[in-house]
Amino acid sequence: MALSTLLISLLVTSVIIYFVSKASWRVGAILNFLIGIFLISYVFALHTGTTSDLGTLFGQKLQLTWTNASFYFSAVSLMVIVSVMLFAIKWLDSQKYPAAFNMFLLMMTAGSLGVFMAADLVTLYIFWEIAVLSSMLIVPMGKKESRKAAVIYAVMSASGTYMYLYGAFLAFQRYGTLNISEIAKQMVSDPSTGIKAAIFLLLASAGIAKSGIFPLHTWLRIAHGNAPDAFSAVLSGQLVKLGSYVLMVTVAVIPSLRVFANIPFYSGIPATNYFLIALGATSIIVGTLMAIKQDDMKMLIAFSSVANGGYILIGIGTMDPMGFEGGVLHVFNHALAAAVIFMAFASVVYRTHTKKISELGGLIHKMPITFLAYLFAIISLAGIPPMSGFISKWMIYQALVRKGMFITAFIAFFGSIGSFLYVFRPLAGVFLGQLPKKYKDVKEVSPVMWIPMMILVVISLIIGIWPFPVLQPIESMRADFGIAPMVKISDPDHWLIRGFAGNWNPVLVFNLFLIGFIIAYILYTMFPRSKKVDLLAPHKEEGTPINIYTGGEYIYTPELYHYNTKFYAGFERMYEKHPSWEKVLGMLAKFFHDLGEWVHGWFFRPSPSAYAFWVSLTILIVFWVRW
Amino acid sequence: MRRLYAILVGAGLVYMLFAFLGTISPYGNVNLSDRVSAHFLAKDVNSVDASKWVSGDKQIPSKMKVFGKKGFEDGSANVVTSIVVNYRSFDTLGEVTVLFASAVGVGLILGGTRRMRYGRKPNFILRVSTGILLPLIILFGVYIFVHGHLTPGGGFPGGTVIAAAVLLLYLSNEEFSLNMVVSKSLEGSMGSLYVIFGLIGLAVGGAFLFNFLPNGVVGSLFSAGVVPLVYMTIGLKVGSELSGVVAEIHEEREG
Amino acid sequence: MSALIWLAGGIMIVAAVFAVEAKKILDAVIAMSALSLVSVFLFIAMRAPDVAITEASVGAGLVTAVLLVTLFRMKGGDDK
Amino acid sequence: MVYAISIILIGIGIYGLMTQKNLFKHLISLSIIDTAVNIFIIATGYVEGGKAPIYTKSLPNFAIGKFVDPLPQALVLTAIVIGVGTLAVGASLLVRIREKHSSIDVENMKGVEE
Amino acid sequence: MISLLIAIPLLLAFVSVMWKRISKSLFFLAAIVNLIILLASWFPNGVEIHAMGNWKPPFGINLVLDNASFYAVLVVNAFFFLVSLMPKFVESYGTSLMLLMAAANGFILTGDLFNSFVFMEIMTITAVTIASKRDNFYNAFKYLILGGIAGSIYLLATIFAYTATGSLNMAHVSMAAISASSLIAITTLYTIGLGVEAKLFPLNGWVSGVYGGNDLAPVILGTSVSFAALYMVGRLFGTVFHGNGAEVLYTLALITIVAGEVAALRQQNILKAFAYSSVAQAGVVVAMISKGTAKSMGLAYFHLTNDAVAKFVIFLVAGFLVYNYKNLNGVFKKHKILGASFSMATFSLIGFPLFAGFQSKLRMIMALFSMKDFLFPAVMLLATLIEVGYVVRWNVRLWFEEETQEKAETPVVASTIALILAILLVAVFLKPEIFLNGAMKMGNALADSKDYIQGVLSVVKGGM
Repeated sequence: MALSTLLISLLVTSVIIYFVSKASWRVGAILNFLIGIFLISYVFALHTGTTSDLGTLFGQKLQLTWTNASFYFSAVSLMVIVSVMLFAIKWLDSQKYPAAFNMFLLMMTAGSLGVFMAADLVTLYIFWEIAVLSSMLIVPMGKKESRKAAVIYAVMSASGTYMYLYGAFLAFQRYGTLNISEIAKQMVSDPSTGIKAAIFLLLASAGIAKSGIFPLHTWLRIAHGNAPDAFSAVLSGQLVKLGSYVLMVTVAVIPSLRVFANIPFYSGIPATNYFLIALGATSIIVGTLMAIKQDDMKMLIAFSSVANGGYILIGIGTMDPMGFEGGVLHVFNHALAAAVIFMAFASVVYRTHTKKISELGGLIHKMPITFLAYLFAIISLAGIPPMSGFISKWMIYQALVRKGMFITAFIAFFGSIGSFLYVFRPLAGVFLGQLPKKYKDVKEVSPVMWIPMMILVVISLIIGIWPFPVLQPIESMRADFGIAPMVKISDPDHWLIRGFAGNWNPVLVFNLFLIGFIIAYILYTMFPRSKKVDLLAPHKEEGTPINIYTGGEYIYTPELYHYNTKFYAGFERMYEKHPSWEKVLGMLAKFFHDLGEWVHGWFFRPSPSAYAFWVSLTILIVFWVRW
Repeated sequence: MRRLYAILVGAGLVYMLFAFLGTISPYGNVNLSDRVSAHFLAKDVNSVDASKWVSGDKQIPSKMKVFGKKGFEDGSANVVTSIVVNYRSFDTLGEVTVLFASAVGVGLILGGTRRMRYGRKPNFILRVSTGILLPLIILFGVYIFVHGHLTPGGGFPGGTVIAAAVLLLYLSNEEFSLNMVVSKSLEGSMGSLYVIFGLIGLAVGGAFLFNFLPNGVVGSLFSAGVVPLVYMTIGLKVGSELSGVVAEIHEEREG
Repeated sequence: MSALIWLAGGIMIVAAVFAVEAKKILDAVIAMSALSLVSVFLFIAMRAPDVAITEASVGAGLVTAVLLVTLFRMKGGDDK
Repeated sequence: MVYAISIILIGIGIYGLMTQKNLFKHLISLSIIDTAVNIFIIATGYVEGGKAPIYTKSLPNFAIGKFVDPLPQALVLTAIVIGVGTLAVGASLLVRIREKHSSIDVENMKGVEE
Repeated sequence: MISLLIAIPLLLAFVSVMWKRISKSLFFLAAIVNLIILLASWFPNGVEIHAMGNWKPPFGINLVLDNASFYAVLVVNAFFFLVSLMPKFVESYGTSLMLLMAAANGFILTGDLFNSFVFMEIMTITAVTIASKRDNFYNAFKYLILGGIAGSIYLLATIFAYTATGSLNMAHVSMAAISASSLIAITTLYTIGLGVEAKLFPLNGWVSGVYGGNDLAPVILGTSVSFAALYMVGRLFGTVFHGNGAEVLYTLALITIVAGEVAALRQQNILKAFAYSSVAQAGVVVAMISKGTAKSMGLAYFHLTNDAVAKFVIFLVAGFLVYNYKNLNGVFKKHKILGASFSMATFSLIGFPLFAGFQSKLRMIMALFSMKDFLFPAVMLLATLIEVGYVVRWNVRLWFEEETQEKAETPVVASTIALILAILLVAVFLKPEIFLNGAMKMGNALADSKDYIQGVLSVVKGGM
């Protein structure tokens, strides 16, 4: 099956899925899952270099082509999507619009695959918009705030997209082609730095908007936070990676080191790349600090996505072999971790109907498997060995230190430490601590929902021990892009990842961890177990475990005494009065609204007199200009 | 302040139009031979070679007698009428349509609910003099449009005069109410008739609104082919139409 | 002739200003009708008898009638 | 000079449209502009010493310069009627506006949606 | 044959005053006859003229049917046909609609400047009549006044053209040597005179009131009439004046785009919101026309066609909703088909892939870049960004908010038409040739004034 046939039939199938789901949404969801499985096998069977025509636009061929990068990104995406599809088979019964969800999820899959396959800028744009459109229509299926979220998501995504489009056609105008590799070739020989930089930044802005890099990151909080719970997993785990892909295309497929060789900025990195790195670093700071503050667990992880998008951007932006591989590997790690975390949250919300950390607690006893999935996912997300998340971060640090970018490296370290803080907050607030009484009948979710989580966790763990299956395609990708193709980083023969300041042997590390774990477990079994005490005596009807704090006094605001309220109060106080970028963007939106009000009030609402005035004035101005 | 702005802008507009005036020939100093109307006056459009004419070769005929002669492409002595109803008859069809559209519009805008007379006691003199004048006025109106191709006037003024008669009836007679069915069907049939004249022209002469009747001697009553007929239909149509409009606005609705 | 035209023009301009600025709508309508009537003279002066007749009957007569009838329908309208 | 008169009349009409608050006045101003434009059009067809374009017994011959331009006159005939049509529709709208908004003064009209 | 396009609706309109009851059927008859006539004379690929009363141009009035006017007439009549399928919608406005149809056809087909003025006035008056439906009198009155001013200015422009060339025929005016200052006078006045109908800012004050005031006006005025008006912009500034005065149009159009979209953003009334969007799209089209090449004009009308189809659906659905529901929240849950077509149409408006708007928007941007115009695409994309904001907001509100009201009866015919048009939009995405071929032919015909002049003036006698 040709690539174009595949995508088009996927789009058509999505509409069929809608009608099937109208009859029975479960059948639709199962069909979706089967199609997903098929896609994964399809993707693994494809050979690189397969191309296929989509049609022509204005004499320009629209083409799809299958490269190592397409394979890598498609495989990661499908892993996330298929697990969510499996998850949805059960989870959808809590949703209002299951049929539309199924349809748009499949449509979005088609769009994403198309983006990764696109050989030229317009094809990329077409599938990009399909993915955005369909995901944008899933977002408002959530609770009330999600409607606004959809609008903000659409506008922010569109602002990046349209800048990209402008850049694409700027490139077309200058180089006469839309083909990405052609453009890359011509850009190297183009003498005009200004236009090249403009094209570069305009193209990158789509990725910036999509992957939630600093100036356009605010939609993540509201969209991820309010989208239907399982879909947040796709949003954060997969859709955001479309942005990373576009960033990778602009930075690596267009050989930015060679294109901008005449504007080096710092240790061989051109100013344009450095600008992106600076944005990435800002995102790490903003994402980390904001994530620490959140009480809503989904918004918390949304901000963590901002920070991790920053890591990816920094890694790719350095164009160092180590950094590039680290960044691309981080795509994989973050996709899996974020997907598992959001699915775990979706399971929690599925059972408890709340996503406020301060209203939850102690679910470890009720939902142990979900807890386990969450635990491993955050270990990966925070970058602790032996999970795979560590490896990518380690590679990025290696690159940063080698390039001598100490400020960026420091920010990256800071983000890493910050991530310990914020991932611990839901852990403590949701799974540990006291179980509120109203959740005493909560059960573990059904296997259909926890199996996908566990699969992803296991994959992540395996890759943490033996990362070479993922590193190999990345290495061939790197060779495609010509980033120091001589340098070999992964060395499966010696079980080593070779960094410049030392090597990493994941198997060894895993064994050490395993030994440590076994010792800890032995110690744990040797000492007597703690005893559980019911602390709910006087306030049974509220069901809130608060009496431990009170000395016989009645408490009027029990939620303030929940230990999870203001979890990091001291730390948060340090940056309480931080400037809010969201407010700035809000002001911008308000400015347009006010402008509209003004235009309406001055030109459209008034009496015929005013019309006559404007008509006369216009004639006069035209006359004055032309006479 | 508003007035000041208005005066400024108005003055600017006047200045602009004065500036534009410089681009056209001064008042009274027009050379008709540059314009198409020279051939309307000479009634020799059919004999002009248009492709040469547009490129500057003006084929103005020499002085010749028109009045009382036969055999011109258009037979009306009044050249304005010949333009209105023959050379640019399509404009006139449009014009009739404008009036028709506005009559329909007035009907739709004002129509709908039950009607009631607008009462104002007419005085005696008005009523008596109306009785005497009415036939004369209507006759005058008919005269105007029947002689449209000979003398100044035509369908529109004629129709208006008839409408004035109806207005007079309204003012003089409290009980009077225009029979809407009659006026509407007159209006509709006359309008259709105009289009049908055009269609007959299309069938006979191969062109819409073609003058399919023979032209007589310039200056006689039955001379200008379809022109008098068309003017008659226009006159009746405009008369009934405007009467309808007057009646429509005049009659008051309740509730 | 020229002086007459100027006179007519002057009258028209005065009538127009009056029509625009009059306090009572009725006055405005009458001024407007006067303007139309004087313009009939201009048309005649410019050798356009057809237009003159039409303007006299339609512009001065019918328009005024329609406006007046409208005005009465609105019971005197809103005085400015 | 006829041009001047008509242009000034156009200016007055526009001025009236801009300053007046009564919708009736707007209609009147529009009518003034119409008349002024008509005068302007006729003036473009005037030939010094020309006669009305009607062949009569006393004026039986065709010659350039003897008649004024008949075409603008024909156009004006149409334009006048079009003006009336507009005015009639405007007048009937005014009647209904007065009924609906209880006034035809822009500042006193009630229930005009934003 | 061509003259029948005008004569038949006119004749039936006259007849329909006598038989009010069958006016809707007559309207349907007129629409279908016109469509048949048009299908019979499919794309003439040359200049075909019909001299009225057999008076050859430039002396008499002539109708011109070339690829440009054919495509415009086809689109206009197709929309009238669609409206005529919905008798509930037409109510007692059958006669007016027939007149409007005749006027729009005449306006497009005529080759005479004054004649186009006459038809424009008919259009204005009937449009005002239609606009006054549902007691929308004040806004209709505003439109009337503005239309009156525009008409006077258009007439003045025509007279200036007449004095400069001695003829009113467009072909003759096009080939005549007009002095530069005279040309400035004429085109300035035409810019304003047409600007009102073409919805150029700030001459478009009437739009929101008229489109937002009832259900019939936006559907017909926002599609057919605006197509006719924008056709005339192309004809006059492209063919007749060879792009003179295009810079002014371009500037005004760019301001129009931004102003329209910005004003749409804050609207709470759905009809008005999309009325403003219609203003902005008119700006896009005019700006595109003002670029003056065959390609840009063709793309302009391609975009206009897509926009008109989308707007037809949007206004049809929105009009139904506004006058059947007090609160629009979540109404599409009850009207899935209407909702789906509405969403598809709005997404086409933005230019999302899978819908027709994508094809036109992308092609326009591409063409503009190849003309080295970097400002207009930026403005267009900014406008689209704003458009995304309100389009998504409306869609989300109409689909996902909690519903409050009882279900109103679904209009079967309207839903069918809306759905068919929405599917047409998808079809155009897949196969843009459906509209693009005609539009490009139109653009070529408009840009090729030599052919036009030759076609009109070389005719000795007007044929059928």
